[in-house]
Amino acid sequence: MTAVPLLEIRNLTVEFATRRGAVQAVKSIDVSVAKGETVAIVGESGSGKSVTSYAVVRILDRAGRVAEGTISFSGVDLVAADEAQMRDLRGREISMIFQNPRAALNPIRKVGKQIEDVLLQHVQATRATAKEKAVEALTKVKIARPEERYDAYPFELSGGMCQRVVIALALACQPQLLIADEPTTGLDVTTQKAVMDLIVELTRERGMSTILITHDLGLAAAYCDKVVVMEKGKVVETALASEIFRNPQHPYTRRLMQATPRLGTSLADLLLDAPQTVPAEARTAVTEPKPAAEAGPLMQVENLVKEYPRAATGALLAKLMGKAEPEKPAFRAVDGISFSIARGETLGLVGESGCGKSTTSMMVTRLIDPSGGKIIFDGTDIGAIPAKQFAASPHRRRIQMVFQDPTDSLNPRFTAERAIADPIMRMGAVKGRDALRARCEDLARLVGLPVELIDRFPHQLSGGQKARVGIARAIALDPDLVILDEPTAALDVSVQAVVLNLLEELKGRLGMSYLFVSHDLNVVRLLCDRVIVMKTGSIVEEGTAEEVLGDPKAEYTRELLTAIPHPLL
Amino acid sequence: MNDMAKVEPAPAQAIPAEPAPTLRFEAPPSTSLWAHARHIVAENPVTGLAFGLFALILLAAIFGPSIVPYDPLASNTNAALQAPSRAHWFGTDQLGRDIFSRVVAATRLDFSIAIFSVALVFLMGGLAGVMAGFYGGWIDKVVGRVADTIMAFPLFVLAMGIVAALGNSVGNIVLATAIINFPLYARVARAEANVRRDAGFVQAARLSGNSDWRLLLTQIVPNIMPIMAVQMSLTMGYAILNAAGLSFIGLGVRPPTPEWGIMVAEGASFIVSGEWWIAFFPGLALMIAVFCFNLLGDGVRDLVDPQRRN
Amino acid sequence: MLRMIGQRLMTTIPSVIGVIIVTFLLTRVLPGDTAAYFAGPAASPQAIIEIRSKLGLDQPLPVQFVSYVTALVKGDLGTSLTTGQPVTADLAARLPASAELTLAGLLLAMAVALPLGILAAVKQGSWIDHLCRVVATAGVSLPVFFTGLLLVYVFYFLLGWSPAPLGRLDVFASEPPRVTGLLLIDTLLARDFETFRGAFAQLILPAVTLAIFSLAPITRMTRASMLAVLGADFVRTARASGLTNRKVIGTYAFRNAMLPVVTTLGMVFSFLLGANVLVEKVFAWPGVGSYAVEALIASDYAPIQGFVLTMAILYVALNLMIDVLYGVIDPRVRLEG
Amino acid sequence: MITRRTAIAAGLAAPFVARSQAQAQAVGRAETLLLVQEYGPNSLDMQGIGSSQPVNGVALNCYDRLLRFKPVPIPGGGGNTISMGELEGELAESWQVASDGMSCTFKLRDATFHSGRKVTATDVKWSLDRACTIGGFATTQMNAGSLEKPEQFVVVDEKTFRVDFIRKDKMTLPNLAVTIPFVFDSELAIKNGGGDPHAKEWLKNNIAGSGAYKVESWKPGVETIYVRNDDWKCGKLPQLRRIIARDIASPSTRRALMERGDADVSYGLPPKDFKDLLDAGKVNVVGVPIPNGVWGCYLNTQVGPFKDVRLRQAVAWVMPYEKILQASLFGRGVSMAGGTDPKVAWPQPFPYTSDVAKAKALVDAAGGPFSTTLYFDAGNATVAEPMAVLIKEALAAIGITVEINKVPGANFRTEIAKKTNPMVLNRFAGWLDYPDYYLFWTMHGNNSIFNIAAYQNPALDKLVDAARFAPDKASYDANVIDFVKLVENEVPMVPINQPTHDVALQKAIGGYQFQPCREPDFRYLTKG
Repeated sequence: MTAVPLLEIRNLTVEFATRRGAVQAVKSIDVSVAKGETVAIVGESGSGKSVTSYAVVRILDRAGRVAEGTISFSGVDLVAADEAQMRDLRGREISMIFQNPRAALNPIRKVGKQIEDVLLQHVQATRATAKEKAVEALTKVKIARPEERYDAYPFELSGGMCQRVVIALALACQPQLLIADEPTTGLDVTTQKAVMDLIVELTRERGMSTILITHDLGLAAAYCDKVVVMEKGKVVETALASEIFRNPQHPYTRRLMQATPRLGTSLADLLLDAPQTVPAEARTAVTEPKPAAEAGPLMQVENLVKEYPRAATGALLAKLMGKAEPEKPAFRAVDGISFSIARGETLGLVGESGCGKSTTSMMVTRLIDPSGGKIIFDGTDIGAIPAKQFAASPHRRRIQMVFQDPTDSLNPRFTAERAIADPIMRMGAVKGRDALRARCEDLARLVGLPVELIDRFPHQLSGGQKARVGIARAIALDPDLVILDEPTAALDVSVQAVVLNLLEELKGRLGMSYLFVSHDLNVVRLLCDRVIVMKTGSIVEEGTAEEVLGDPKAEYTRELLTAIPHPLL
Repeated sequence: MNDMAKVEPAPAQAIPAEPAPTLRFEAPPSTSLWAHARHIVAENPVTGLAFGLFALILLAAIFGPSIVPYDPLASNTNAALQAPSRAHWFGTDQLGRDIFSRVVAATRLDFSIAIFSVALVFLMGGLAGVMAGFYGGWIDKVVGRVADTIMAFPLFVLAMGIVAALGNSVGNIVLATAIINFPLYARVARAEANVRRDAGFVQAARLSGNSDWRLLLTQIVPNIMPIMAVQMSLTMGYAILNAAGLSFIGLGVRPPTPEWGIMVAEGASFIVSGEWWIAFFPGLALMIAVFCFNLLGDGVRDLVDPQRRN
Repeated sequence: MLRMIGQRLMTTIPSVIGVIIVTFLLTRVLPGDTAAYFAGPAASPQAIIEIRSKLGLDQPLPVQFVSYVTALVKGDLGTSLTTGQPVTADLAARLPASAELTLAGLLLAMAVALPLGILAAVKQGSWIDHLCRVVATAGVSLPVFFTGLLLVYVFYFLLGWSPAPLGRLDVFASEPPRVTGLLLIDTLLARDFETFRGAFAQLILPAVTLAIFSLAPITRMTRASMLAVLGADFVRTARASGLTNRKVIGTYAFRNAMLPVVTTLGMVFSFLLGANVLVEKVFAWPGVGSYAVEALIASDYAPIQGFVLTMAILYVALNLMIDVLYGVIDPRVRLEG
Repeated sequence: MITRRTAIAAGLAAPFVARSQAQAQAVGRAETLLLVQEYGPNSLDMQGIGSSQPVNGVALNCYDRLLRFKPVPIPGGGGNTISMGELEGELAESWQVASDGMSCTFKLRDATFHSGRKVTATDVKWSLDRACTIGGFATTQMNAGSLEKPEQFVVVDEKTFRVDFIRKDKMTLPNLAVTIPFVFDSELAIKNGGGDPHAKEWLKNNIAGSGAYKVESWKPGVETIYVRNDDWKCGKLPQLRRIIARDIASPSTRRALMERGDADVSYGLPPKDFKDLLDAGKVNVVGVPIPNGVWGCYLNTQVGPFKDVRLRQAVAWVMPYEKILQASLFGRGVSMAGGTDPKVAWPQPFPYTSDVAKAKALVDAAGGPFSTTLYFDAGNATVAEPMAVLIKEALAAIGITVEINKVPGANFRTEIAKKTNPMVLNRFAGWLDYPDYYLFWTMHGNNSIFNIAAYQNPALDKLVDAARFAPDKASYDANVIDFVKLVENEVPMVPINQPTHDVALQKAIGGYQFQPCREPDFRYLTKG
């Protein structure tokens, strides 16, 4: 379909001025979007996909500028347009929605007012009709009770609701082109489905063109006509969505496809034609699981509870006057769950945000104290030891954890080596600087981190490298149980594939057991032997990975599975 | 007048300060401190100026008393109240003492007032704040109440009360400055420690078997240093202003020791009578020092903050 | 909102009590023997003892404290020996003078510092940014009494532009009927524009001195919080939806940036009130600051305690007002409170 | 409905009304005097306990006394001063000392109080009884002139009043002319006294007198406004109708006001400013060497190094008299160095000059170098501080290292009351200008608070007491010469200089009258 292109990007190059001279984020790319067409720009972080969209709307920050190339939007060259002309286009002809919806709205201004601002700016309404038009925009995005929501503030709305308001804001002036920059990242998978359905429905209904920027191939496949794949600032492939998934041409696209966890692939498949990053010899040596002090599961959790007292509603004054409101029942984040982890097993803990899976993992690693129930680890109830004293107990070294956000989990003022060495210095038997250095280098090699990188600060390492440092630190003392709290959620798909394989390797080599906490069912399917599905603090289903994810018994699990977008295969 | 609580509490709801889509690039290995410092100076001329002035003040403080042309204490009544001339670059004061020598000689005293005040208030306020932010509970309440009580005092009158009560020695001026700055440091340290208490790397450190006390010293305090550095540089400026204020109402340093504050206070009564230089030059030195300390804050923060070093 | 105010009051009561105790001890620690000072130069030891008992200073400290607190509850702050008047009367007469001066100074500082801060933030890194920082820092680098005297020397003594620094009103001007105690307002209420102009002229120089000194913290704070807000996502959304620069910076960015600035203003005002002692001394301004200093030098307990207590209560009221203002600006605080 | 136009019109009208009222005042500007001072009175009753120095001015101008000092032209011109011996009647029309010299009878003039009531002898008795019994400074001052007991005061009849003497004391009559023994409107005071026989509280805030001025408004710490009492009978009716005395703390501001001509009279400027004003010649500066006033360096004779007289003499020999007069008083004083033979006068130069060699010799003889501290009152730091620095430097030359301690006002009295400080710089000036009066206060064995050197010498006490109550001039002169010779040798206090009491007046202001209490006397001032 050779429709007249609404947006024609020709030979676009965008440069950023940094300390070491200009760095090209986007290198002479060509993208075209026809009227009514939905195009996905797919790529990993640093591929330049967001920069392209910012260049189109010309909201690059001060350091960035369009070095060469043209962006023509229905005949008008946006690169040459002056600021006043651009300002008329933004919001009226081209509008954008961003990631992290709650932050994208002004926290101290009513959402209705924010929509009115755009309407009034682009003379789509007068002072009198502004409110009515805003409410109308809210109804269009299927927000319940729009009049009420008009006066609401962003912090009073849920993530999904905020994203609907952002969409309403973007479509208020009926623009011709909508650019959506990772609109659903960070939302629950069910909310993600609802938001994407809404976007596609509204844009199709009005014959608008849409650019969806995402790192999730599944999303691109399910919702877009054409897919543009970018790698390190270059467009490596452009093809119809149906085409690209059946036979991707460019090797990078193929690798990307391959690395995306989905039904019917195994963990190893993810790395099929990826360069070998895990050293060959590390793959072969497989040792048996650790000799057990006693028979029976490594860890037995019985009736675990965690309560948070409701914020003291009645003010101190009210209490004094004796008319404080009745004390609401404490909020139960974890509502009496029991499960066990066998030696050498990977147990998956799955559920949407707020279901209590992270709280459970914090209790199991003894970072916070349970309100009730037992945590029996290799025979002793470690739940009884208060978290404050647990640092000194011998069991400390046997339970470790890999954190979700690698950047946040590394002390910015410690080099990678110092971070890895910290547990060894505290509890390890290694004495002397050189021995410590050697041990750290072994661990680095073990997790596939180039040895010369361990002298760097965290902010000088990539996401994948930081994740490896976190893992090296966790296994430094040869623990029995490692809790993985969404270890790859913050990583790019290709890096995620490598890290997941690394974790599988290490479990085999060091005979550890894993508790794998995640909201991504595809990843859980690849890694876990058994799976537990949690919802609002209790377990809704438990069983082997195949049973639970193959044909789930609980309605909630089924709902989770259907919400996952997967390519048209 | 003392450091009006040169307040810079981190914005309460910590809106992410990360500017819009700057790109994170994989950087080459870290450059040396010296190269990094040179880079900051190039990037921000004002900070360069601040570092230059600081070096000048430091030199004057160390070598001052030995290189001055006249004895700062020697009076010479028949050369009293002479305007700046080649013999006396900054002119002479009421007793004929050479003002240039006194200004240079005073640098050491004023510099130490600034340094000791800041050190004392960092130890008192900073650590108390960090403990309050980290442990919370009753420590937080106690530190909070003490800070509020001091804040409720009219700060300058409190400083006067302390100096009047304990006598106007340099030590008491330093103590008074430290006490009136306590709430500011406690508040800033508490906020920063509170934000970092549950950070990933702190949890990880707990997992590695670090006791709370060690966590504080190795993980939390080093990470709040950049912010404290800015605050400390501001306080250095205000410590000297505080000494000057106290001198103006007669509670300053004991005569005849040369100190900028007291020299400006004495010179102030000569402005109207035309001998402007008596107060002008110590005032200028005071201004340059306070000016330098204030601007130094940003420079020090860039230097200390590893993020900036790529 | 009421609950928040209630909570706020509950937390400040201990600090006000703390202030009372500390002031009492601080005054008792002052080395000067008040009785000796007020017995006059040629007083015989017997006369000094007589005055000491008259002032009740010979009783043990706890007894003195109890009598002080009971008097306090009755609202009697004692009489000042320096001015011979009851402290309450002195403070009532002098507080408006200091308040008027400090308010004028603060408003002037805000009028200059806020735009300066915004400009520095919007044009970050440019020469304007450096200029704003240098100008603000220069203002605060000079001791305030020095700036005051310099201004008097230049604008009154040399140029004669500003009126004689004689205090709040020209000697021959008639004082308007006292309503709020703030001359500018009282003269307007009394529609006496000529005295208003006179009072305004007297106020300019001291207010400018104070303003110069409070420029730096406000500018720095405004710049820092504006920078943080300008980097926030919602500013990017506002720009992406085509709103004008004025709207983006004015309604969206600035209003959000005002929150930390408001706290700074609160602290700066409460600080200035106590600290404009030196300005009051130079401009013969009959404020509370100079009153307290005179009392402190003469070791006259009653005015010091009265002054500090008033400042503490004012500080509490001020913080309360800031919290209310916070609630007005930021709905999150209002609803959580 | 007030439209904008009417509002503006009203606005315009208002100032006219205000201006005319101001005009009334403007006319008064020619007869109004603006005086700027460092700080104003803290009470209106000089006899009250804790009254500060400026309250003397209120007593001087708003109350009358039986006698007052006769104006005597200042040698250098520029106004009048007083001399101890010459008195004139104020409330007293005439007075007669009894033949046995043990009493004095006063005939009262028919003068009226501000309340319109006639002044009677009972009012005089009530007032003098009050002065003797109220305690504090008033009683001490009355005792200094042998006015000690109410029984001494006798009401002969409505218009005659007699004072019986306890002893023949040449200071008794002059003591009736100082500010303390002023006459109250006793009926008014008792009526409002509210039970207090001395009506202290009421009289602290109200005037009940017959003086040349009344207090129109008094705002402590801000300003005091006096207005003339038109039916004042005790002297020529003052020319000035209204006096505004405004408190301006900062000396620089006061000087600027004088130079710009916005203030008519200013007291208490630093000597440097007075010298500059004098040299510039734009305003008149009238200086009167303060009678009986001496800046002295008191050397503790009981405690510390200066017990040894040789060391005290060494300090006298090395004192930088000239430098101090130049750099701290800027010439506004008389040097107390290089005196020849003792005379019947006080203050008088001692026979010491700046002679480092002699001082060094004395120090070596007395045991060589040592270190000590020098105290002075922060209140008069403008003069005392430079003086202290110069002394420290001079003493260093002969091996005595001195640490300077600047003591805030309230603490200074406590410090000197302890009598333990080795060296103290202080200025003392008695109201009654007699040598024996000065020594009575500063060196007599009764160890008053002003005897800072804590000097105990029975021989000196005998001479001073003898001089005080000497029957005739010859024995008085002999006693004075003897005790001056003794003190010049013993040097418990090294006199440095006699400071002048300066006042700056615009050219248009005349009739300056110096009073021993050193407060402005409005009654003689003229303007225009």
